[in-house]
Amino acid sequence: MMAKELFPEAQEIRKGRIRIETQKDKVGEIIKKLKDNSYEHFVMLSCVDWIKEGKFELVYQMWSYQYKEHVMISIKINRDGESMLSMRHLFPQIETYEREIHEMFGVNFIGNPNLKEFILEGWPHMPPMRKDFDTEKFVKDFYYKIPEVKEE
Amino acid sequence: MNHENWSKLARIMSKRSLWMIHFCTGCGAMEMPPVMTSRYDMERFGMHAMATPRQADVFLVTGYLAVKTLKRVVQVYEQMRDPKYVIGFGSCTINGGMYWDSYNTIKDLSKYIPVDVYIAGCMPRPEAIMDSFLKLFDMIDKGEAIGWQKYHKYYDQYKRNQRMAFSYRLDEVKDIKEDDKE
Amino acid sequence: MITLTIAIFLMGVIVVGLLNKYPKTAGIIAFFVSLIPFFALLSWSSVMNITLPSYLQFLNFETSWQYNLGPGTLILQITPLGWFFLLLLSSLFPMVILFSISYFRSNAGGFYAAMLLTMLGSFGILLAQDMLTFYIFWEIMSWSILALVIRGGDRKAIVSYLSFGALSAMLILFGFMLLYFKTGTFVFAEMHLDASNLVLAAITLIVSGFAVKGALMPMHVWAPHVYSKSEEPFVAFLSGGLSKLGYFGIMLFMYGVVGFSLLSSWGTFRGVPLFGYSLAVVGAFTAFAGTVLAVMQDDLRKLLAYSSIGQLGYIAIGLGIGTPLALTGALFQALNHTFFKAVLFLAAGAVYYRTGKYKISELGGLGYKMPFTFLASLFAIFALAAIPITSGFAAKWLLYEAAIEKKFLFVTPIMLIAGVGAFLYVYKILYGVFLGEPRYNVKEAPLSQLVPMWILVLPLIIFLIFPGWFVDLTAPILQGYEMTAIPHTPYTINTSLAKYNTLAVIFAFIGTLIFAFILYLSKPQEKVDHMDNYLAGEPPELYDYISMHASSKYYEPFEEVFYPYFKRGAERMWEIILAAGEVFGSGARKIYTGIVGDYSIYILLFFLIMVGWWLLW
Amino acid sequence: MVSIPPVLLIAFPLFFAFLAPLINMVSKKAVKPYTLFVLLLNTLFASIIFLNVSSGGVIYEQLSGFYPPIGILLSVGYLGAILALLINLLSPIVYISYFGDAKNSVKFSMLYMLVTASSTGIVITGDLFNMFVFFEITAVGSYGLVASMRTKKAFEGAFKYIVLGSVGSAFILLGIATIYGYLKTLNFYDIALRISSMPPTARLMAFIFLIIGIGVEAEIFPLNGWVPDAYEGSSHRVASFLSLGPSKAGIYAIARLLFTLIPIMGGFELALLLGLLTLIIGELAALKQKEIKRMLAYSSIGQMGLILVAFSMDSRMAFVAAIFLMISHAMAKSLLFLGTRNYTVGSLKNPFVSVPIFIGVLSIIGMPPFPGFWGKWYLMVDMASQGFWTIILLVILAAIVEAVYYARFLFKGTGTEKSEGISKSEMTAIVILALLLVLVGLFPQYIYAPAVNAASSFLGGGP
Amino acid sequence: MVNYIDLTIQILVAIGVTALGFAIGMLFNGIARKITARIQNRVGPPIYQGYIDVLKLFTKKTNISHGWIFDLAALFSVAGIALAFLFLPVAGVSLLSGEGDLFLILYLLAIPALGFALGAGASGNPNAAVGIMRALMTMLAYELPLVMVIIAMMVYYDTTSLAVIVQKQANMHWAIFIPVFFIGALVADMALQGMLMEKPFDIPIAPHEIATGPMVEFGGKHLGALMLYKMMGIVVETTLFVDLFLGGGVILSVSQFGWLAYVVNFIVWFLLILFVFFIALLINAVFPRFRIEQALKFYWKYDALVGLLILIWIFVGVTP
Repeated sequence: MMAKELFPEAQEIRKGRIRIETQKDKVGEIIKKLKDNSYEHFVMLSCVDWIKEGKFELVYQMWSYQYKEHVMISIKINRDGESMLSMRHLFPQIETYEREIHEMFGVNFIGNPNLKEFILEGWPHMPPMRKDFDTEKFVKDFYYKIPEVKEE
Repeated sequence: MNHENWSKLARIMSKRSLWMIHFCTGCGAMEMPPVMTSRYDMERFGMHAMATPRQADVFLVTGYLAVKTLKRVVQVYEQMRDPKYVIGFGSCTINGGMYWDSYNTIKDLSKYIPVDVYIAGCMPRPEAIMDSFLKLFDMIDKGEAIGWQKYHKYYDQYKRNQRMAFSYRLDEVKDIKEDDKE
Repeated sequence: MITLTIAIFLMGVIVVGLLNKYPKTAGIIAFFVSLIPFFALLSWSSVMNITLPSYLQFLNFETSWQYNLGPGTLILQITPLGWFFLLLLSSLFPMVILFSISYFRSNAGGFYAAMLLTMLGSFGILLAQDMLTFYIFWEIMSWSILALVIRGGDRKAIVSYLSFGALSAMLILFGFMLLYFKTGTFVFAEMHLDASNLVLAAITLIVSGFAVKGALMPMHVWAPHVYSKSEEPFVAFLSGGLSKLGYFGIMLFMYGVVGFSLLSSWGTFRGVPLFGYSLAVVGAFTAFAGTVLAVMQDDLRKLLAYSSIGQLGYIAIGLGIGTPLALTGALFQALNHTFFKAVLFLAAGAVYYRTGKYKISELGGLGYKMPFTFLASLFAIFALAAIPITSGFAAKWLLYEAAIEKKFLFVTPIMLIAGVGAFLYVYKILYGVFLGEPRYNVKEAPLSQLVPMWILVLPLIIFLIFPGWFVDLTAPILQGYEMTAIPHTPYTINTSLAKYNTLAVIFAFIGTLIFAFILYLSKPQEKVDHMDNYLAGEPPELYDYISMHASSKYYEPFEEVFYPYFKRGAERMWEIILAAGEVFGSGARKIYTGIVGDYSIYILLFFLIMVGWWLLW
Repeated sequence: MVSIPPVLLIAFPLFFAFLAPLINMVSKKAVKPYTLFVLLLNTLFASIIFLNVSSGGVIYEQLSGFYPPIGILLSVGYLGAILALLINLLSPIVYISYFGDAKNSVKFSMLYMLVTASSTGIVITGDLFNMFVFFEITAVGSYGLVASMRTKKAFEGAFKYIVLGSVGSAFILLGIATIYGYLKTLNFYDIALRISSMPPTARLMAFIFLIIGIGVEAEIFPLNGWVPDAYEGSSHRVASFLSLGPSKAGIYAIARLLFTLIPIMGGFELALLLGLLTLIIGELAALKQKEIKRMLAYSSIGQMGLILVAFSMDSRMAFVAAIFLMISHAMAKSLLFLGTRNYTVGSLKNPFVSVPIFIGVLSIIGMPPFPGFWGKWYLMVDMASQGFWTIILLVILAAIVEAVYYARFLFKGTGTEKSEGISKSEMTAIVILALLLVLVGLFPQYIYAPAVNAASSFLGGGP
Repeated sequence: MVNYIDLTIQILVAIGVTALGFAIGMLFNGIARKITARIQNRVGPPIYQGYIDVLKLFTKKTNISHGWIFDLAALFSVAGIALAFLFLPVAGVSLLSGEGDLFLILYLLAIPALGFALGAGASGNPNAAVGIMRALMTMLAYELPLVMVIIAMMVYYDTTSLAVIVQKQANMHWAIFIPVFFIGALVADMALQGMLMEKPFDIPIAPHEIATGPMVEFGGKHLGALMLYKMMGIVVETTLFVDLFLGGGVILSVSQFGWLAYVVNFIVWFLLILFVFFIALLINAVFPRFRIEQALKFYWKYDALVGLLILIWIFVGVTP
């Protein structure tokens, strides 16, 4: 069964690329249903920081080899600390994506066993990928402030 | 033959057999194969690629260094035995290169470990690398390649910079000064 | 004096048995009682024409003794061969008892009693001059070992030991009966054997009976279980000393009773009696298979057990070839094996005493915390691996020379490969247990465990420098069999093929060591602990929760290659035989159906058969 | 040396056995020491008779005034004296174990004394019918003893014993009838003299009847169906007593039949065949048996087979071997039965239990310093001198099988769990038995001399 | 009484020849890298590169050590290989080879290997332990065919002493000309490839897999000692091969020509071991690395089979 027949609210942006916008709690069963209908390849989970709307957009992307279709399930959660259910039980690799998003955006995923630090070991500041984090300023007053080795 | 020119002779002889270990952190590793194989063949200078820092003399840092990788680079550098030399490849080690504004990469390698020779270029070509080897040999002859002595002399400064980088904070260094006795 | 010794031993057994509650005093008493055979040995040293220093002249044990016992009379007399093996046992036994004084924390009374009985048994075996005495003391030794195996409390060990012990006892008994039928007397001296098939059958049975105790290949199945499931000091004495009695029996009967000339009358192969050649082939196979199996073990005691089986195979080869060179080699290997195997098992005991672990994969890095145990076992391991700087090499060298002299083209490569195979499991012990990452902070083994280990290492050093003394030591034995000792000086042995000069090796080695030391002193060095190690640059804090010890499943590629060939092994063969016995058993038990009616029918049937048989016949 | 009429050995315990109920009425507790005193006295008499016989030779005693063909004649030969001493020496020791038991039934003591007296009687009587009478008393006494446990198993075992025992005694009666029909005499030596005058068929029939009848009591192969159940059902004390008295008397009767009564042509080959069959089947059956008492029962059958093989060798050395085997079996088996009352894991922890049991097992398997070894050694030597290699092989195989299942038995006892073990008195009994085993083993020459006399006199057809 | 003059001369000769051995070893190291480079169409380091490397290693300012057992490795490896060299008849000059025989040499080769293994074990590095396991298994693998051929040779020449074998091959009766030992030489050459740890069998020192295996923690002077051991090992093993099959380089008999014979023999010996080493280098430059089970199976299946053929051939040939 193609994605469109399954979910009437799916819009087809162009041939082979479908976008579904839903709420936070319906994502789990959508992915499950797609997974059973030969959408077995979970492409990636990404996060977009809409700072003006004050929302994070989480996009779960799946691909079906049979129908050659790319489905994007996108949900919006507000930026200040709203947590999301972990989809780890459906696809194991989601755990790493969620871990990265947790480190880079600060989204908390309930049910993910190891949300510990991933790339930035011992990063004390706020998650760097958020729009309100000014990298240039950080670099200017951290890396360049580290003193040269003075040879007296 | 008194001690002074004996060590001079030793230095001259040892420069003809510098064993190399390289930490391919970034895209510089691609430049090493042509240097080792038939076209340029660094073995002409007696340089041989070694697998462990214990056996190595010269340390090639090729490419940008994330803070996490810096921790490993410092560990390898400290495991090498004196006299040891460091060659920094490409602009990333000089001033962060195209990652100048990244929150995660260090900007200047010489703040953390003493670097003897820098090779400019966003990944220098093999000829540049061979030239840097010759430059290193001259410095060793003239006794200028004293990076490893600098590391001992200013050990606390280097350690302070390293801890600052690892903890991503400038102020953090003050309270744990006393435990750092070389 | 011999009656006094036996009486003191028996009283010792009873006294020590009762002192179960206080192991320390029992151990000390057992130690003093265990010194008596050593003094007996010294007093009889005139047999080996060694003149005693004056202050030891007071010992005058009489050399022979008879005890009338109903029909048979027990005849005990000291012979050069008996003296040699008594040297091995009586110097090893006190050390083992000294070790076990501090080893046991509770109920050690039974242990000392059984050990004294074992020593009494072997004391009698070595002096026996007739088959009845030999058999009696052989059985006393084997069932006192059974008592010790029961203390170990492992089902497989007890059942396999007792069934193989009974098998070997009955083989020997059957062989004795054949000889008695042939010669009409039990005493070795009076037996005049001729080259009939009956005597050949008897000797084969007797030798195979002894082969069970010496753990030759098809009959070795009991050894790994018993060695790995009993207490360490006992296993050190069992594998170090008692397994030699099997070979003492083989040598006594092959060369003492039957004699080389009679042996070769049953056909020879290149000057070596066929009987001996087959023993050599079995020995070679045992050496090879024992070594390969030893490499594959993870349990330290099992590994030492199989290595012991392998090394004993060498002695069988030496006894098989039968030339003076081979016999000297075999006896030298027996001496070495006694001491280095005892040291290794005692070291395993000390390791168990401190860490309570046996598996090599769980041990590691004990060499730093237990340096003396490590050094003693290092020297024993050098002797086991036959490194030229130890006496182990001289023994194996003699065996190789003997094999080449007799042009054994197929046995010698197997021997050499078994020798090289020894390096593999030897290093597994060294790395797995002593070197590598220090994982336990334990104290050094107590002094009363270290002293015996180091005393047992001494003979390996003495005969390292002067192998010639050993050849003098065994010359009287060879004279007993009308063979002349091999030409030798105190520090060189030369055979028809080549020369081995120990002093040359030692001085050259010292010279080169000095040269290397000068090189080594060129620059200072700083000690760095195992945390500062190259692990692809990983930061040190990772090391404390990942173990850097690579000793579990150490020789996995080796196992992949050899396991298919050794999967079945001899153990299954014996299990099949036992199963067959059980099938008969169940058949027999079915007869006893438990219903009275059947039994009365049996009686009726029996009556009819009897009458029928009478009518027909 | 004061000489005691042998009849005292039988009459004395019988008399006091029937006196026991009176003592019981006087005071319940006095019964046990009283019985023990009686048994010890009997042991004293047996040893005096043994010394008289070994110094003076066979003692005859005429009972009730009539002359031999009619009157009962007691003839204590060398073998008879040894066995009498054995039975009477061991029965008080086994009885000591009864002190620890809470139960105190006077009937048990009465039966105990009765069976001791009757089995001694079998051994020293010279008259066939008299032996039959004593057989009956032993059998009846044993039925009572086996049933004394009053459990379901005990009654089942006793029932089987009664059925087969009565079939056996019927056959003995038939045998005696045929003999008496032709020879009009019941005295052993009289029968031995005039047996040739019987027609060969009648002689053979008598032999068959007697061998079946006595065979049941002597646990020979086809006839010993009752043994496993009887031993398993009876209590440990009774089982050890059974393996002590009645079974020894049974085997003695078989020997008497083979050597003196009817030495027919194929007699020894038949006995050898039966012996070997009993040995092999007994040992193999024990191999599979998991339950301790049944295993020991099968092992007893095996030992009986071995003794029969020794007797059937018909040579002096084998006869001596048989005597040693009997002594070893009596002591060691009773020791094992007593020692394994509630034999569970860990019951070998207490040295006073584990060492005697270990000695018992070693003596049965035939390990050197114990009588079992001397028996097997002399048997082997004798068979070797006659060259019966197949039989030696079979005996050796049996010994190996024995070793295997005794190893399992010993292992069952090891372990560290706490087990309540056995009572103090049983412990003293097995320690004394173990000491006896060690003494006989270490100094066999004191048993060897009388055994040789017994062998030479018995083989000649004499007492 | 041993006259001391003769003894001192002998000692001096021994020291001289050993020093020569080490020098040739270092030379061979340079030659090996040069030839491999030239095969790979590279310029390659100068011939005297070996000397520079060793000097550099011994002039390193700081050295680390993991305890006295770790240092033992450096001592035992250099001492052991020098000891093995002393017992080898080198170009007819028998230093101590009269005192020991071929079995002694085989076991003397084991001392440095075991000492080196001890040191590697003491370093506590898992790479080292895996490396040693592979080294010991390779040794077990190549030992079987090698030992078969050696025993066949011993039985054929009816002696176990290498010096006597060399004498018996005097004036061009080289063993390699005998057909059975020609095949034997092939088998032994395969084993030599394993002994020298050249490419197909350099499993223990696999730089890409286990970071130079046992030598992971060896730096500075320890690595210098091990380099000396490796270089001297090349000389010892090739000399062993030359002594066994190519007459030990003895062309002119010393009695007739005196000093000239010594010089000529040394040159011939040098050329022969260079030739043998050259074969090994050719194989080394071309072959990829075996896995350890493949190496064991290769030696114990194919090589040992040929060894067995040789043994049977000798067994048939030699009169009982």
